[in-house]
Amino acid sequence: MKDFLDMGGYAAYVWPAYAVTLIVLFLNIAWARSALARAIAGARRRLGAQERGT
Amino acid sequence: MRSAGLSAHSGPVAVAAVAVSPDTALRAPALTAARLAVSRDLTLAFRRRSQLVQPLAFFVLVTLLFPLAISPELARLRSIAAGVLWVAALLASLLALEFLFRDDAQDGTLEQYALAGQSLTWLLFAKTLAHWLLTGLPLSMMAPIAALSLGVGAAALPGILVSMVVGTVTLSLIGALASALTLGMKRSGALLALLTLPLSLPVLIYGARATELAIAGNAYLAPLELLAALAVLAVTLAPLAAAAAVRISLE
Amino acid sequence: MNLRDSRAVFAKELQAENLHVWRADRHVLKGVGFVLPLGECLKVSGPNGAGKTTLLRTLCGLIFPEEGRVLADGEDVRADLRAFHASLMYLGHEAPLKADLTARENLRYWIGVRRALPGPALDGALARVGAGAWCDRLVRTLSAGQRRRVALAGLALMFTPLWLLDEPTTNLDTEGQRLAGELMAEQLARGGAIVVAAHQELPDTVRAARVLELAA
Amino acid sequence: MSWTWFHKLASPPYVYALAARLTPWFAWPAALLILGGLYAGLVLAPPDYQQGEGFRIIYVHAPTAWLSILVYVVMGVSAGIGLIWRMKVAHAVAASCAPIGASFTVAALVTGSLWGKPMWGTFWEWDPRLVSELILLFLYLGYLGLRAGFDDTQRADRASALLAVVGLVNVPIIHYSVVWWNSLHQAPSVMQLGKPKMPASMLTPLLMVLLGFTLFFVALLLVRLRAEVLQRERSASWLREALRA
Repeated sequence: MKDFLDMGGYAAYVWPAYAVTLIVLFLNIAWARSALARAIAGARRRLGAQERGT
Repeated sequence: MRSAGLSAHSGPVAVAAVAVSPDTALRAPALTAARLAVSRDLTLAFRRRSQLVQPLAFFVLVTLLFPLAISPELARLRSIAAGVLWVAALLASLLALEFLFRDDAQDGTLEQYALAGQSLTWLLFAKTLAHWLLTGLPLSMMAPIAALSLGVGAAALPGILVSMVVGTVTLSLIGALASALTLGMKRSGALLALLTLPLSLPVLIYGARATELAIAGNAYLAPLELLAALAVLAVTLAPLAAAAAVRISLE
Repeated sequence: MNLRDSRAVFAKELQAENLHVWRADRHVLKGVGFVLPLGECLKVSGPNGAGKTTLLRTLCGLIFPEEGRVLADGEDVRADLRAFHASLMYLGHEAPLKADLTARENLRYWIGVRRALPGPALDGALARVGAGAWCDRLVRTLSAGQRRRVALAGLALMFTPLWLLDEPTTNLDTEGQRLAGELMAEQLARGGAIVVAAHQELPDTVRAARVLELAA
Repeated sequence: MSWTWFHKLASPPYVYALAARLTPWFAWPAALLILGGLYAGLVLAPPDYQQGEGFRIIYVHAPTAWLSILVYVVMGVSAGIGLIWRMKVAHAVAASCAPIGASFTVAALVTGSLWGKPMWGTFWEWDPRLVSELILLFLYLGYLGLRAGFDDTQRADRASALLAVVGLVNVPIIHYSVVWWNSLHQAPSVMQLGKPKMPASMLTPLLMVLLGFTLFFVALLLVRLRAEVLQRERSASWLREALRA
């Protein structure tokens, strides 16, 4: 297990590269879902406003 | 400057008489329209002559920075002269872009161009040509002088001039497109550079290479041809895109 | 000289058909429609923000309606937008003039781009609007009323079948308003059409105008 | 439009519902392929004879670099469609692509320089691919900057669409100019990506992650597309129905 982590001496490059990529993946998921949530909230507000005729 | 060469037009047009049927409004030929567009911008620019000097002063100032920042030693300066000249030219061409269309948009004349029944692409090409005559061309003529100050031999001057002339044409066209794109925004400042510079990189690469070869006294035709190819591409596409951008901002 | 262009597009009428336009999130034009035969004048009235300017800009093809069409003689103007533009003249709120040019230069560059403009025609138009005395002063030094008169001079030179005028009499004194009314009457007499957005009453020389009321 | 499917794609309600339905069909396969591919790449694939274990960074660098350009192409094409046929949905697709593409371009740059470090000894090497990637990032930033400058969505859509199309035309020109520039100043870089024949055990994980990341992008796009379509929708009746779903 130890040599796996060591990555033949390249640990300092391989793991950060994988970490950055996974971070970008999860960031994108979170960002997209929050954009959708915001849009739905915005649409609800607009819908409410239109129904109240303001 | 009373715009020279604007002779009275031929053609039977009635003086502003009252009973004139709608169809005697003869549409001006495209060439006349373009000539008028160029002459208007030149007349306007010469009315505010001081502004003409600014891009030139900025260009010389930037080339002045490098010897002070690096070293007065001519041999070293000569080795970086091409890059210095082109970076300075690229930055100087950004200066006059902000108001290329913005003034016309604000006073309603750009709208009249869009509704003139002439090809807006053609009119914007004329405006960009006027812009180049006022900024790009003077820069190209100033570059050899600045090059002398960077220890460049006199033999290289024609090469520098030619590559600058061809390169600045493309820079003006890309700049006009970026200016038209940011027209609808309140303030476009840094964004103009962010839009223009990435698209201008090929010009920088081939231009600097051509100048470098000219300075070294070698043949610089190959990069010059690539530079010319970029100019042809820009001349055909940029005005078209700028016209679309202007129409978008007028909506 | 392609006479044909401006006449080909326009001989009978201008029609707006179910125009819907949004400005950002505001639904400004809600299904506007009308038919305006050439030779007639349509007055567009309504409170501020009702969309008068938006309607004019949509009619002249600057704004693309999300629904509905603008038709010239029954044909969508988008089919040949440039020919349609050649057959109309649009005057917005501001007189389209460069401050650093004289009135004469402004006209030469503004109207010259659109039609052949010999010296006498230019001088005639300037004299017509009473700009003869100050036509060589920079527009920067002119009053709003004088600028509006220069715009009217431009209008006087454009014998296009359709005029679209946005508050043409603003900043004009009574003499100026009479002049504007006269020009509009001539346009109608020539068989041209006018769509004018205006708050106050039109000058009386303009024959009974149809009225389009835009709600807020 | 003669092709009805294309016509249907133009109507926001249809696209909103379709996107909602399709998202899981892309999301789950993407997750499986990515996890499987990365695991295979890290554990099962043999080390490279030249770069040893360091080469395993390819399994994250290649897909991110691939997405950075694929997303830009999708953005440019949908922007062009939006401009020509005035389709709001196409503009919504372009608007959704930009942040995704920009984020993967950053990832590609970081993984690229991390991969270059053992080879070149420095984090930043003026390798034409990395330089092109950096310029692509500036094209994304320019697009996002221009779009953010407008408050009216419709004008933002059309202006940024034009920039996306112009950018797309310029990407190959810029890339080959950089390659041309690089060939002037130094011998072509020693690291030839994928030139030597890759054994299957190395290649399959690469294909898995490439496909996995692409499906991941589509899933993300579908989620963001629903958000963008909602923002552009004006008709109350449709909104009420969509929000109830």
